[in-house]
Amino acid sequence: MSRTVRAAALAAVLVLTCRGHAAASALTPDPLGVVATVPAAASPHWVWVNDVVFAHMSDGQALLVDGDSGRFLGMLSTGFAFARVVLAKDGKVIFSPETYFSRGTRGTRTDVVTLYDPVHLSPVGEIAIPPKRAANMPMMADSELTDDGAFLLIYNFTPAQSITVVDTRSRRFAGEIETPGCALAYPTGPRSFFSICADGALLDVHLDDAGHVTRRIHTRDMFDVSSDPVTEKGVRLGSRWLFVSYGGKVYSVDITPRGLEPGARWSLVSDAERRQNWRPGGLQQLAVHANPDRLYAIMHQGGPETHKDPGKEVWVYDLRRRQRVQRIALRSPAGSIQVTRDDKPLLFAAFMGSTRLEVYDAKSGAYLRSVENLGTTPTLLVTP
Amino acid sequence: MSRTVRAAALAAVLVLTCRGHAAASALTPDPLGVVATVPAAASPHWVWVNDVVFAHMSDGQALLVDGDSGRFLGMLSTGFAFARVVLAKDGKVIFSPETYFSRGTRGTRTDVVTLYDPVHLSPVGEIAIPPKRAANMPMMADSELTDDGAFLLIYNFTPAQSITVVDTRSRRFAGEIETPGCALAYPTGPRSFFSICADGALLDVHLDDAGHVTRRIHTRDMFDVSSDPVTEKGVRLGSRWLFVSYGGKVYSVDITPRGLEPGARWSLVSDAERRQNWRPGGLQQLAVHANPDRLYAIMHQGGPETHKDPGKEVWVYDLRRRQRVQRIALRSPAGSIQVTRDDKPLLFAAFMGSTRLEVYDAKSGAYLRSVENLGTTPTLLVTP
Amino acid sequence: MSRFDRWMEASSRSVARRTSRRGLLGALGALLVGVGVLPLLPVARGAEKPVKGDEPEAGHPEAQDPTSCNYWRHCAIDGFLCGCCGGSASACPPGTVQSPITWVGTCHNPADGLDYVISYNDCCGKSSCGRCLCNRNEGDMPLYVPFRSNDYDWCTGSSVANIPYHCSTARVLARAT
Amino acid sequence: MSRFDRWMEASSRSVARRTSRRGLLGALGALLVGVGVLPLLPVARGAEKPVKGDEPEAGHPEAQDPTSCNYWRHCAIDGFLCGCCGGSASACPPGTVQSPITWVGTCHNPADGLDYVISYNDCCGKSSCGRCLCNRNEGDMPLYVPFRSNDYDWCTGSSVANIPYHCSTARVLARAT
Repeated sequence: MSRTVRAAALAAVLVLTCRGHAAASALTPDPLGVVATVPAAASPHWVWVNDVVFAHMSDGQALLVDGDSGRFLGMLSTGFAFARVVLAKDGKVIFSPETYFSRGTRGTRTDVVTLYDPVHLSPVGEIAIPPKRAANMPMMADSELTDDGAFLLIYNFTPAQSITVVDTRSRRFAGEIETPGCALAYPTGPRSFFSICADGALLDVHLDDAGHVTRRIHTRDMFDVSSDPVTEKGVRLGSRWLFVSYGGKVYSVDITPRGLEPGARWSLVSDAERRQNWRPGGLQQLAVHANPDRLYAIMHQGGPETHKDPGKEVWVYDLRRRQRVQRIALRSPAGSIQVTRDDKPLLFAAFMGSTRLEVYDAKSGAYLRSVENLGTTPTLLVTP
Repeated sequence: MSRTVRAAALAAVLVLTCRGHAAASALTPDPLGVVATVPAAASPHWVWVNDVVFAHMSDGQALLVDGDSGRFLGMLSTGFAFARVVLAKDGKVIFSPETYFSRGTRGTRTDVVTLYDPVHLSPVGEIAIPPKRAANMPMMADSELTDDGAFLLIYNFTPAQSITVVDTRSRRFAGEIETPGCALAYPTGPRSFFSICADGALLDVHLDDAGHVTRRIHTRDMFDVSSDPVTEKGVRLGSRWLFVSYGGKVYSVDITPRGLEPGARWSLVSDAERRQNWRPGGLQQLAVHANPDRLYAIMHQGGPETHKDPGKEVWVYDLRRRQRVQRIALRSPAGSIQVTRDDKPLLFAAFMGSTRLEVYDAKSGAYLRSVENLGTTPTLLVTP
Repeated sequence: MSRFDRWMEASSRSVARRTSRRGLLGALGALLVGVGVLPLLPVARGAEKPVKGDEPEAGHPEAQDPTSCNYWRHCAIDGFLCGCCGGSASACPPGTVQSPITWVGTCHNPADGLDYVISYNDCCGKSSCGRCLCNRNEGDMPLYVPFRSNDYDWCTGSSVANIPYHCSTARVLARAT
Repeated sequence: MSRFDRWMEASSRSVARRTSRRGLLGALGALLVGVGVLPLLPVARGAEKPVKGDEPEAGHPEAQDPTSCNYWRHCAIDGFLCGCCGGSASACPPGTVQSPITWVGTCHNPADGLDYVISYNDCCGKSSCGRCLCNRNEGDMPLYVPFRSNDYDWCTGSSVANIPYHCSTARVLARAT
């Protein structure tokens, strides 16, 4: 018997011996192999903090935090140039578009959608997709589900632009839709989405139940690309997608029976505020909440090229009256915000240059708590 | 022609147009695709700063720095739980034992020795080895070359202990040597090495030209394991391996025609210094230089369990007289030191908790320069 | 030398220092996660005085807080506390695998005045947790005495999740005798 | 608000600030590498005032230092300067591949008073260089205008080394007209 095995055996004996004594001791032995699980019923106050880990992009992560307790519930390791997790509508599975290389940063590239069990936070399946996933600053529209959750849409950039369609029911790659000149995926129904085109128009795409294209309309120009472009950081509230320009102009894209139509245009900033250089900024700079319809925007003062800078204020707007109803002062500059969907919503605030998540009462704006040491470069905040 | 392709074409046209104008401009266009190379003749003052990247262990790195200029010359991406690069004796290739997983932190494990071209710092070959590489705090003895460079020895821990033998001439896996109860590899000749055993004895292993074991001797106990164990951080000077205990006792293992023999024992610290709690500490806490024979040790004041703490002093010893001849005060605490092999040697100092490399004159102890922002958790320093 | 000086001198070391210093820990937080000070990181190790007989500390409230580096069971732990990572002092976070083989230490429980054999089983199969780093070094031996060494990544012992390390548990095995 | 306050308020932002502040940059160094503020990281972007017409800065000596974020060619760069990574302002470090496709910006050279078209080609195939982070945002457009957007990892354009990003170059393509 080898010395190592003997050593192991000795250890074993020691354990047994000790267990013998354990009975006599105040504390009983802890069992081996106990692994915690996450409650099956997700709290509306949970948040997934996605981290691209910029300095070491092969090690992307998604961290699950309970906004009420500030507890770290668990995490997922999600590969190279990670954007974000996508939560199934029924909460029964987590979709994660991931990229891996056979030698870490070189070798064969493999793209997959990994399916994770939300209770055990472990992989339960993997769907092979074309190795074309866009590698960019993480955006929500990099991957979205259609309204009924039947299809997962993933933006590709090689630099040819297209959308990978994954059937979440059969858990198979359903096909690829070319979107030349148009980027990202913004769902508009159970079988439709649009991409934003370089000329400010939208590509309105409709699918059949197999995920294949039935109709594609190149709309008239919706946005002013040349002078004051809208960011790609749109947020959806019901039948409306809201986009905001570098300068703070709000553009609504309305989903109507007649197709996609430009809605009301208004501004986040008054003329006076504009003169004071107030503007929206950040990565995930907008959030919404229904009942009542509210828009949350990260604001800061800076020049025209600061459209990605973090801000220390969140301005809250009544979307019916299109008026600001609140200014929330943050404790730290935020580049990403998210608001939970429930009736006692929390406002989460994070920033890539920090590892702190701050939690506020989304209605009163009151600071509630901070969670420290979350990842290295937190990007997108995703709530159930 | 797709819109994207058109866009690309437009860009191309723009380029052409511009090149047209370029002639008229003060600056001429920079060519595309120029890639720098590293001088073929390595300077003795270069150092490889190995980084296990503790927070993101899938992204290990080795960074090459010129100690004279402080210039960052280039780097290698070296995979999971990386220990260090091993430089071929002829300087013509760099060996890097590496580990990869098919899904970053999960999936199929693959261990290889990657061969890098030292001029282009790119992979030129790969040798498959058993997926058994030890994952531990990086130690020089995790992987070493035999004296003639014919065999690369790699320590395995699964937790069964063994040594993987790679033939560097045929660039093939030559075999595996079981070293039950004994750890790491300390070369003692062109066809021999020893491992340190848990009982304080050595396993003295001799190989044939195929890398297979011809003789294995389990020596008498060389070290006092129970009361004051030597660290595994030994350094070699000619026919001697020097080990230092937690308390600062020096043990010499002499390579003699009669085999491995214990050499003189002496202490790095005087009784007075011992009373003041002076002791060696750090990860790569020892370094040596020949002509004259010098031993460098990182020293600090602390209790018996501080044997891995960094120190702010390097004490220098004359190995012939076994006396301290110098105390070098460092600017920052160091956990790793290395001394170059030339006649105007540099002393490099680094620390896992910092990203700074400090450079000193190894003879005068004078501070020369610092190199900032080197990796995230620098571990072992390797010089040509 | 003031505590703060000591911290300036070797920041990472301070992390494991048993004397509570939330302020510094807070300030260090980002940097720590940042520079990736990790379980195996020895700079913090041994900065600990033994819990046993460490009278001014024995009654320390944190000695009974499983998410504290000062928790009595952690006298020789080396890594991220699983209690801060979705697990507990003895259970692994969701989706990780507890490595069955590891090294054992002996810690003194000030609450009942008894010594216990503690098994430091790593939780494995995901990238580093990165939270509640705790490095303490009592009785740590070199790599050539494996079952007494905390310089190994003990996820090595897990055939399922070999070798990615996530966090560390501190299981009571038994009363030490 | 003092510069230091501003720094405290959004440390990362300061990095790219063209006003030279070696001290802070030094202090930030470890943290930056640590928290992995990276090429694509937008927090620093746009903190820049345009070089052009930025009179107090135009004569800045760093405007002619290729390893400085203030180098005139870097007016819209987004990443680690290859000159600090073993390459140069226009050449890639050893062992990396220069991505042929990327986005172009226009910068003003205070030395000759001319505007130039600058191509920001990424060097690819290794992990992040991590040194000399420089984020400047002039003329940056959203992702739906790819060839004007620095939010893409342009290593995407390299069939050989797709997609791992290492550092960024700033090649003079031609005089802008």
